[in-house]
Amino acid sequence: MLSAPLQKTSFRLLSGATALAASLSLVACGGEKKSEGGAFDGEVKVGILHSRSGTMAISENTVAEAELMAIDEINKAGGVLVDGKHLKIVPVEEDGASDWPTFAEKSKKLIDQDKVAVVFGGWTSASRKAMLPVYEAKDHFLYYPIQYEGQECSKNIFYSGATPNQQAEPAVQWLLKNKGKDFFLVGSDYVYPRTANTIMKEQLKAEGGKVVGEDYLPLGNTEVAPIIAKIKQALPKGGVIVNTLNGDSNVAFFKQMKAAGITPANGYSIMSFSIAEEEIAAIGPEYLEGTYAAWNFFQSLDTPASKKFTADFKAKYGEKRVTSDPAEAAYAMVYLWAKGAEKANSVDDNKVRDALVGVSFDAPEGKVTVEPNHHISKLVLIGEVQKDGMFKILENKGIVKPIAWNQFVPETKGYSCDWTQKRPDAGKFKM
Amino acid sequence: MNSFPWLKAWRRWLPWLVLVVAALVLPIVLPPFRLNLLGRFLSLGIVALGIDLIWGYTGLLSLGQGIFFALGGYALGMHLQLGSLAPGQLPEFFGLYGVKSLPGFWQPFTSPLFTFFAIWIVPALVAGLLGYLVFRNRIKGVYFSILTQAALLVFFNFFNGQQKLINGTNGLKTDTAKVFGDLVGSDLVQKELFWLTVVLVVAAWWLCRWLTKGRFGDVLVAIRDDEPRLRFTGYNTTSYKTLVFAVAGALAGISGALYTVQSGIVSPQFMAVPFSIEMVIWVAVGGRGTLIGAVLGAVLINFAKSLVSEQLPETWLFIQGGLFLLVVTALPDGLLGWWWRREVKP
Amino acid sequence: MTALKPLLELRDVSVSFDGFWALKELNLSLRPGELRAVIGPNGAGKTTFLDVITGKLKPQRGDVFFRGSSLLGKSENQIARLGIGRKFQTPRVYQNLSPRRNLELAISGQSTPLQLLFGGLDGAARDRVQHLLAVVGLEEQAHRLAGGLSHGQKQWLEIAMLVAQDPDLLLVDEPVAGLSDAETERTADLLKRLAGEHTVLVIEHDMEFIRNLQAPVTVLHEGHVLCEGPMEQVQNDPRVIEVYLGSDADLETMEDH
Amino acid sequence: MNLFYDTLFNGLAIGSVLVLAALGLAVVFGLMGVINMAHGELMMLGAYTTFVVQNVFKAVLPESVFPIYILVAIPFAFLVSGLAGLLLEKTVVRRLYGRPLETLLATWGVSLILQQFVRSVSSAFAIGLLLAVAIGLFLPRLLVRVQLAPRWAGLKGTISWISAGLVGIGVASLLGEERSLDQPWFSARNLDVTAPSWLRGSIELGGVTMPTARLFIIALTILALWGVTWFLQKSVWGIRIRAVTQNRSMSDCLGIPTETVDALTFLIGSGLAGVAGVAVTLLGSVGPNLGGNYIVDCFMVVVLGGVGKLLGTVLAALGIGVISYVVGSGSLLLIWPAMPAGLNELITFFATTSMAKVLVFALIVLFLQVRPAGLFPPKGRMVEA
Repeated sequence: MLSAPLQKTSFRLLSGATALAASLSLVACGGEKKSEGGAFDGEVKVGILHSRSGTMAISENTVAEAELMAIDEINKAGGVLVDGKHLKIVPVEEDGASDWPTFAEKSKKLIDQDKVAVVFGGWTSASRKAMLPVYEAKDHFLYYPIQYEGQECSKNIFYSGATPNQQAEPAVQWLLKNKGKDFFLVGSDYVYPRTANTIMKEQLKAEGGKVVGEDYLPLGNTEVAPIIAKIKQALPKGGVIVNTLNGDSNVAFFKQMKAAGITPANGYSIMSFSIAEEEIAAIGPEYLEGTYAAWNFFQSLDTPASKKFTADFKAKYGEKRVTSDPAEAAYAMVYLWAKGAEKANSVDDNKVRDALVGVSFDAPEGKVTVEPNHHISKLVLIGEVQKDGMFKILENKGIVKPIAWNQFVPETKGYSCDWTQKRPDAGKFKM
Repeated sequence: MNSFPWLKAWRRWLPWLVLVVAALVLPIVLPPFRLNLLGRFLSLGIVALGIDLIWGYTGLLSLGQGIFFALGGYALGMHLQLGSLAPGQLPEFFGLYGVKSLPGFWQPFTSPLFTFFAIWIVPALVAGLLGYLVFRNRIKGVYFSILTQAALLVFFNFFNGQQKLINGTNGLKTDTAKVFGDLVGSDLVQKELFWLTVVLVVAAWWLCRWLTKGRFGDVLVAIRDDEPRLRFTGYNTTSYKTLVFAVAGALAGISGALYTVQSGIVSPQFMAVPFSIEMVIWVAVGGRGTLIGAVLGAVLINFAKSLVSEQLPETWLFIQGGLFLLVVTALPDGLLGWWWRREVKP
Repeated sequence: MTALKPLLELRDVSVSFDGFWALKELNLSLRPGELRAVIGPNGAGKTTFLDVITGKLKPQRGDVFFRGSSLLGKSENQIARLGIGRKFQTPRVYQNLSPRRNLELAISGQSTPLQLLFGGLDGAARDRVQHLLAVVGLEEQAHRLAGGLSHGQKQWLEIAMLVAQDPDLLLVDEPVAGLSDAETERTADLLKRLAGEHTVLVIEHDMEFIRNLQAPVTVLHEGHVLCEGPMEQVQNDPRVIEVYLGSDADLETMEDH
Repeated sequence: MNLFYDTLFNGLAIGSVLVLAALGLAVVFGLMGVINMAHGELMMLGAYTTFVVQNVFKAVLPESVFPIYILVAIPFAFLVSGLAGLLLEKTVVRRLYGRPLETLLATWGVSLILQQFVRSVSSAFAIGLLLAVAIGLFLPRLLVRVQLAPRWAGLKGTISWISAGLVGIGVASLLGEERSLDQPWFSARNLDVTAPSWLRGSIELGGVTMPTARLFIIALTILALWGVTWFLQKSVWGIRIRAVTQNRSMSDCLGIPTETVDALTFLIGSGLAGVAGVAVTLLGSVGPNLGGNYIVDCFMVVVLGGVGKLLGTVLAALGIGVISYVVGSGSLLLIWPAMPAGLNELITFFATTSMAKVLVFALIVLFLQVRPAGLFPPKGRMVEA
């Protein structure tokens, strides 16, 4: 296989290539491979499975880049030290093509064909849900870096993004305390916004807020006028809007909200869960200034680790690039896996699984630790978008432990997940 | 060339040889992952056969075969979701949306027999109804294509948005369901499914051949060549078109069901607009009106896609776009048409 | 003569395209077994007139009767099943089928999908196809694709298809356009033979051909019947001469048309 | 009443985007019978042109003129998309006249290529591409004398294009070693097109909030409609275009250069797509997938409107706009709060943007049962050959 940077360049070089040319170039580049990596005692293959084409490529490219950057850093520092051997991490990249079944297919390929030790991948919950049965059936491992809706606790997935109690719930609490009680929920029409909104509705019921409206937009749809009309009907004098839109729809949403006068200046507090620095740059800070977001990492986080991460990322991928929470979570995830492997003294996935719980890493956001429910404890931040597209941190709630099964939703209330317990229902049991 | 009859025979039979080898030799040689891919691509050959029937023979370019493909997949997916449950239990995802009892239209899918029929009858009925409403009004040509595409988008929106009914975007997973005590995702069941696919591809091919070789097939070709003329001869072309569209729908449903169990998931992505247009290009590349070309095209292009996207995902769209241009400009009869072309001096 | 009920009757048929009246209160009737020629200058509404009979166009006003019952609201295929066959102006054969299969489709008394799938063609029908192929001289080409036939061969094939269909009423639109003189003569003979047993309506520009047919002539002009009668009478009708050529020309030059 | 005006304005606003987006498609389809599946991608090119114009204004010109960049972008977008369309017509569509289904597939192929093109294009890529096109056009002339077996002869063009492509790729790869040439121009990301501040606010009129961006689009739509109507009815070339539409061979005989007319029609249709592309930057995201978001809606407008008249397109688009808005926003519930429970539930079920689309399609299919050829069906003997 190609080494990562080479393969990366060849994507660009050969854009427009025919399959024939592609195979030729593979032969050509293949020759150079052997000249590097002499200092290692062996290799360990890992899968990188994100959408490099299609709608989601916009977001997932950055995540894949952050993962590749972590792999590079680990390799530069001598690779993974297992059993006294320095193993070089060799990423095998696959394209999920923004298509959930393709994610499942490529997972099978990485596991069966490439025999990777672990797969880092996914963005949308739908893609994770599509991959999950593959990893469970083959008892293999997926590391998933994106904040998500929770209500899941698989033995075969490590989740390095936020659960609702590390993002949505503190955000709602903060909004209730500082911004108002009337909430309008807007989201893309798929599992994450639907589930996240279900949770928030229960939370608002419990904590004295009120849901005045709820609407969903098909993924990729840009005609938001009906939603804006509903918001105006429901919140004529301002209020809280929680936005779980994903992808392209956000651009339309914010452009048209601004035009319709639903702005912070007019008494509307808008909180988004899928708008990070990267998205702000694409939408234009003018439209977003004064809105809020809850994340576990902001580029503006003022710590040495954060600054170093951003500086390294820019050095590697260009001055104009920005870092964001998903990139940070993906970056930390690779390190956590490497530390887990070193602790287990093996790259065997089941051994790493057992070793990984309790492993800590000084991530850009701070010290994160893998918890027994396969999620990680994370820093919770609430920020406000500034003119320059960066966030001003309004509140830092410190490190919060993850809760997989939501405690506001009646169906899952009282349930827990702990994979260190040797019980058959460790994934979901009554506390 | 006529002085070499064996050469002519070779030209005639090579494509068949390729398929037989693919079906008989590759299962022994290929590792499980690639074999699984081959099984899936062969099952796509069935939907391609349906497209060849309606487009290659009858001249109806449907850009909405994904609807029927997905319906077949969903029928089987629903059954598998229910099959591995204890009585009274609900598929897990319903819990996420607070659904307490099984929606009514799920009930019959507990029955394997009902599911067996639903896989092909439901898509056939939907296709038949849609076809009847459209053909009855003499809507044809690009209008028909665009309408089928719009119908596709509508079905996509509907399935994508109905979390509480059908698990929305996530689709239904099949790998962890059990058939005869084995996991659907296990190598054993997958291998069995491969052989089932081979058998069904042959059966579907045979059905299409039977439909096209006689006078019924002549009517289809006549509809493509000059439909009004045929009507003036006394044929109710609407019924022919509706019937053949329904047959293609049924084939798509079977194809979708086989594809679903071999991919481990059925999702609204099966109804994505580009996927249904891709199906058309499999047929065009293989060779319109050759039947076997449709299967060959489906397998070849999907393998190419799989290989290219492993190495250079960014180039696939260029290649695919180029293929569309190639088959309409330089290779109108597809690979087989080109391969079987008579060597005559122009 | 008048004792027989008309086979086909058009009563006050009017068709308008966006305000332009292609047919204006057209009246016409055909007796069973009659051979009738229809002529008229370009734009007289000849093809529209056939479109109305065969169900392709629905007239805004008026009615069409076939064997005493109205054809309005019936589809083309139903009308064809009732026994009205049509040959088109430009030859329309199924290009991607062989002449034999073209004829087999036309001859088939069976027209539903199930009949075609499960019923075969009987021996008599096969013989008839073979016979018709011989009549139009296409035995050699019986297995080539019809798209590769010459123009004349296509004309003949289409006429053969019409005959194969065995309708009571044959509507023949310019059957001899592009045919050689000998072929034209044979076509005229064929049509004359068909008349009697069948009713035949021929639209043609070729005056020599029409004279050969020895049939009564109906002249259409601007969507209505200008005059009717034997060829000689029509030829000398001043109104006909006027619409064809202006006032002072002679009808004979129409042959160059 | 307020609600009525609000509904009317919003329906009009949604509809006018559809009119603008579908106008070029309807012109090309109506006049040439060609469905251009790459229409959405031509809109995307218009939007990317807006992005480039915006950046040029930001970088080069004084800040005081920045607010008018959007006006400057309109003619540029028309040109860029129009020329792209012209190229498409000259190279692909021209060979396929009279084969509408093939044209549909070919233009879909082009749309895929255009999507990936904006993602991948870098300086090295562009140079390689230009070279490949030059060679591809030139090589067949050299090969004229080369005799091939008939089986291969038809593929001569393809083979030379593939070899030209390989040379282009080789050159692009070599140039790509230079990092500055290897930087993608746009990449797969969404681009930030920020409307000037005067298009970011809104006007209150009679209790209805009218976003200026929407008003701008409505005005632009009216202007485009007026322009197209004027061009087709009054200008020399417009009259020629209509003549060719009605009777191609006759026009040919009369000395109308039909090939030029085809090219011009396509150029105008594509250019209109570019203008629509400028307009949608005010509303939504600008990225490689922009076209796909609009194209199916445009098709629905064309199907519903029929091919005869532009008025059909306008009415169809406005109709779809108003219905989508009324259904999607659940306005019916506000007008009639006390409606029976069953109906209420039904309306709530459809009162999301995605379900509104489902309903609108169902209505269109029902409508086509009554008027199969759309609002304004073409009449006459040319309808069905």
